[in-house]
Amino acid sequence: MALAEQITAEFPSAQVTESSYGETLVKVAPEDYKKFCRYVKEGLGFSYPSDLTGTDRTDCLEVVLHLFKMEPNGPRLTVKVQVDRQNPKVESVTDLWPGVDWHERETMDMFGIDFEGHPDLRRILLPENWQGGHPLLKDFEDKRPERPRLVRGDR
Amino acid sequence: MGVVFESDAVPGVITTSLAKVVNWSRKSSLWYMLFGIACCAIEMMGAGAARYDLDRFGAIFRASPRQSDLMIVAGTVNEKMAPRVRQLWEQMSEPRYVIAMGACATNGGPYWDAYNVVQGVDKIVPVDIYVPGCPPRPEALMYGILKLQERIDKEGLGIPQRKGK
Amino acid sequence: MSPIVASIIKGTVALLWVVLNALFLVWFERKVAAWIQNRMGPMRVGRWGWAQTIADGIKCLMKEDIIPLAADKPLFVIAPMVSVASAVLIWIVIPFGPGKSGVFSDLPIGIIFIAAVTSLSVVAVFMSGWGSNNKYALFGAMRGAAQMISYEVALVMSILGVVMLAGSLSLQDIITRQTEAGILGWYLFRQPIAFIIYVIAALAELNRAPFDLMEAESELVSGYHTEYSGLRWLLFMLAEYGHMLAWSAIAASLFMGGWTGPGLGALAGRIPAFDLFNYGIWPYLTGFFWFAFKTYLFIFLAMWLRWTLPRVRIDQLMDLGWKFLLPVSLVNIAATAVLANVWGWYAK
Amino acid sequence: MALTQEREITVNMGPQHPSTHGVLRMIVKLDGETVVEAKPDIGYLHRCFEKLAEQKTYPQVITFTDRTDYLSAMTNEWAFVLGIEKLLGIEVPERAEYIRVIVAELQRIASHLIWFGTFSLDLGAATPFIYAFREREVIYDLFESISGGRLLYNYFRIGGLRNDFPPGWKEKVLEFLEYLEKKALPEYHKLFTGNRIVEVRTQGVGVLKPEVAIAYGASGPVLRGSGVDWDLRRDVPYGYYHKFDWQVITEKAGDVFARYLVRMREVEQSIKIVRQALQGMPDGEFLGKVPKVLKPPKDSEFYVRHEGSRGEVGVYLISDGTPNPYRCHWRSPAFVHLQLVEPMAIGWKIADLVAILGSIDIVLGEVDR
Amino acid sequence: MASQSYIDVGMFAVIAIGFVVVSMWLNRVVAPFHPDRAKLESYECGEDPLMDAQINFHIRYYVFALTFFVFDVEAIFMYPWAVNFRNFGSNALFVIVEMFVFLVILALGLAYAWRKKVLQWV
Repeated sequence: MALAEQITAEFPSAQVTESSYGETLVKVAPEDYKKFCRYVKEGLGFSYPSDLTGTDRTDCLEVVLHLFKMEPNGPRLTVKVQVDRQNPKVESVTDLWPGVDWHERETMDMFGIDFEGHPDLRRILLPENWQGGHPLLKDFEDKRPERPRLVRGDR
Repeated sequence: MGVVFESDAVPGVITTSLAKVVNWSRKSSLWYMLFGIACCAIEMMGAGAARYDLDRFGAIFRASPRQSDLMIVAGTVNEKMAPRVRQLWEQMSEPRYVIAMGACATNGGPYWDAYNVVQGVDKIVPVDIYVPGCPPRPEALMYGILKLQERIDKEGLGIPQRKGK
Repeated sequence: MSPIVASIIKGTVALLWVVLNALFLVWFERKVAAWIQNRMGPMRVGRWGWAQTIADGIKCLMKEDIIPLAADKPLFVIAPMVSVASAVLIWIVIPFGPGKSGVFSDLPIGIIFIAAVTSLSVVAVFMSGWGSNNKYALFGAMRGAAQMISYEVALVMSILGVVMLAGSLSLQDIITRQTEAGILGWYLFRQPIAFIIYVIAALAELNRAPFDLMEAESELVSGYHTEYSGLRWLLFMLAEYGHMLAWSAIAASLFMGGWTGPGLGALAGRIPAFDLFNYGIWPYLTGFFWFAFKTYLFIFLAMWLRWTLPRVRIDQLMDLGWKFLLPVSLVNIAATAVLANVWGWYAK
Repeated sequence: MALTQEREITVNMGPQHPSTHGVLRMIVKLDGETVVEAKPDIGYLHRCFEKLAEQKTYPQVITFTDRTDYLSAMTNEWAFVLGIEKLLGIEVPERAEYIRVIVAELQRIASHLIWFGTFSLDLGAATPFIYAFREREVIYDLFESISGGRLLYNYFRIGGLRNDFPPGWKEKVLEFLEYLEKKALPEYHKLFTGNRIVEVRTQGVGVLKPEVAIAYGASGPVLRGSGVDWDLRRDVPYGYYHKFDWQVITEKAGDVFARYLVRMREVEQSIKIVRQALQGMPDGEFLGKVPKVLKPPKDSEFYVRHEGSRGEVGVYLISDGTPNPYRCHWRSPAFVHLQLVEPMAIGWKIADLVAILGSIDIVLGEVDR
Repeated sequence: MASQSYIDVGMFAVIAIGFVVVSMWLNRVVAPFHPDRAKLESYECGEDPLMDAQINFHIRYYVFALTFFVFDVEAIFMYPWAVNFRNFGSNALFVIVEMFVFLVILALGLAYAWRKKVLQWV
């Protein structure tokens, strides 16, 4: 409980819930996100960035950050920030945890979320010249044309 | 074939007996390119290792496509990989053969309806032998290689490597 | 017989010798590798796969030849020629049997000639690497050149000790001098340090593992011959195995008494009829047998090392050559000079 | 011929390159042979796992989890199954938990063995690779007899396992462990570990400092090779690992050799765990009570942390109350570790880059998913 | 006799090169030959080459080559001495000491190159 109280004391606007699996879920506003992350890392000591990814909630996009401390059975913190679906933008946290660099690139690739301040925000998994949009969005459609099958002698 | 055997000046007897020797040498020395893409590559490595030992068939791996005869496409080909597979195939010296190893290389396999996966490598390069399985056992790959050998055995000197030449 | 015809015959024999041995050695290497790795090696082409390399050769002959557009064409084409030429040329001075008839042409400058001709092989590597205009090939070529220059010095210095004891540059002389004192006269025992330096440096010159840096597969794909296909590549392989054979033969000649060894003629004292084996073609056959035996002993050693050891890094290789082998070989020369004067029989 | 004026040369390594372990592409800038810049370029094996998972039911996704990290399929299945079991609150029978530990540890051994083989190839030695495969084939046989698959198994079920051991399997495992411990591992050490060339090639090369490793989110043998005493099997417990007597292996140096040693010593620990698990295994069911259609509660989510062979596998599952996951995200250790290649490799030679890349043990199926 | 040796050397080289030329000609005659743009592109692991491979070498390579040159020439200087080593007779001590001086100079040169870090690979 102490963790949730600490967070609400510092960020009254953050919605803190405890899941039954011992996870502390924190929803923060996009403008508080970076500040909150800095507090979590420097104030609360969540030094281990396990994962950063996104979710398409159909009405908005969500960036999810899973953070842990390097201690046995330590607290589990999940930071969520919901961004506008039309103009998804959020600050990058690569300067806090360098390890989320590629996770942010992947999230950009898959959801089209723009991480402001990211050093090298390019597509990572899909080809650089990919035109089909962001595939993990729920309204994504595969519009590739059919390819003919080649047999021996074809060029 | 080179200039000589493409002309009609050479009698059939010579070309057929020559073809036998040539086919024998080609099928006995299928050097495959060291090129694994996904899960199937592990079974391909297994086929080259001690228990299955592709070297018995004269098949060894070469790292450079210039020196290899056989491309074993072992794994899923996706949109980013497809041009590279094509280029590697282009850079192999003729005659060149392709084995599509596993379900993914044959038709996309479990990933057939994914947005980024090419449904079979035969959309990119012409394939000679398809080996089913996910992943195929090394025995299956060896069977594929034996089938390819049979196929090479039936070839004449003038292999249709491409149209219009 | 006019000298030119004689030369042509000799040259053809040497070429055949190199080609046939290379064919055998490739098969042999695959079998040795298979044996070390619990495999069987080629099995399908002929009994025990004996015709494997022949099939490989015909296939390579029937394979398309590619010269990349970006390549420097003259260099690209000439490189295999230089490589093969150097592999054949070495054999001029290597004795197969006793006397003048046992060697193609016993040049009085034998060892210098060997040093000169083998350096040609690295020229070929450099030409091919630069001519390919491929980055992996270029790295292979640069490594090849650097590697060769690091090891050439140590190699030449190590042979110097042998020359001091033998008093001649001709290999035939060196061999006969060794046998004067029986098996203990072998320079393997009189020049052990030189021998070790020679083995290491020769492996490095041959680009055999652990020094196979210029075709390091895990780093440079195929190194200097990345762009070579089919027959041109095969010619490089031919030259490579030809060089391996030559270096092993030189090792056998310099350190292990070359073609000398007991023949059936040695039994003439006990069985008088065996005196026959001391005349005619027999001494040459015995000589050739021992020569081939000792040579293949070294070849097996090289293969054994190749399939056992990992590869060293290029700067470690250079360090070994310059900072260890070269000083040691200098010390070896000094020690030989002193020992030869203090300890009379040593130089006999 | 045109001579360019640059002295630095930019080289593509991959996607087809003997030492990129699949289809990784490294764009390497070299000054002479010294690495100035090494940028990994991935995505050549992106197979849309996360999108496909949204269209499949939960049990169907297990097939795809096999194929993410195809060298360590069993541990992946476990990670995924663990997540759904948490979401649904399913109890796993005791015997199934034991078998899970056994197959996961055997898988870890197999994965480390193949890593040893490919790593030795990276260093230029061909023979250890063949030896490692020789031993791995035995594990393949063992897995084949319990699941029917050699490489990809689909053996784990939500709430248990597909089937029990076949008769005689236990003895075969014990026999193999005996062989591995008494014959194979000493042989590897004799051939490779004590080799002077291996020592000079790996010691002091590619040092990773512990604080850097943590900041990047490194895990598994890479993290333990840097001296951080951290193993999810012990520290964020799952399964029955707490019942067995084993140690978390760490090495201080943080170089390539340390990562090598950690893996080789972990194999020994895994052997120990499997032995104990085989000994203490109770009789009973191998599959718990599971509803026919799996519908986790709406808007429930869970993030699993699981110690795979390569490090922390994270599975993030969101349910919307239907039989299909709403979102399934796969956090793979190799994806994270690949970011570390550049900081580790700068200033070293190209041969060291290959060794460093080998030492972090990437599997492209897992990196690209 | 000597002329025969020179003929041998020349002839061996001619035969070896001739072998290569003839086999390449045979290859051109019997093997397929269909060059095209994509096939003749430089190989770079399946990618298009990022830049030309023929670049300016690092200056260190030349230093290496020069060092080698010096040492190799010096090694050749020693060969006549080594060949006649057995025939020095009463002068032996003098000649050996003389060569020792030379060896020491060589070793000093090596030590100098070592210290100046010339022997460090790039």
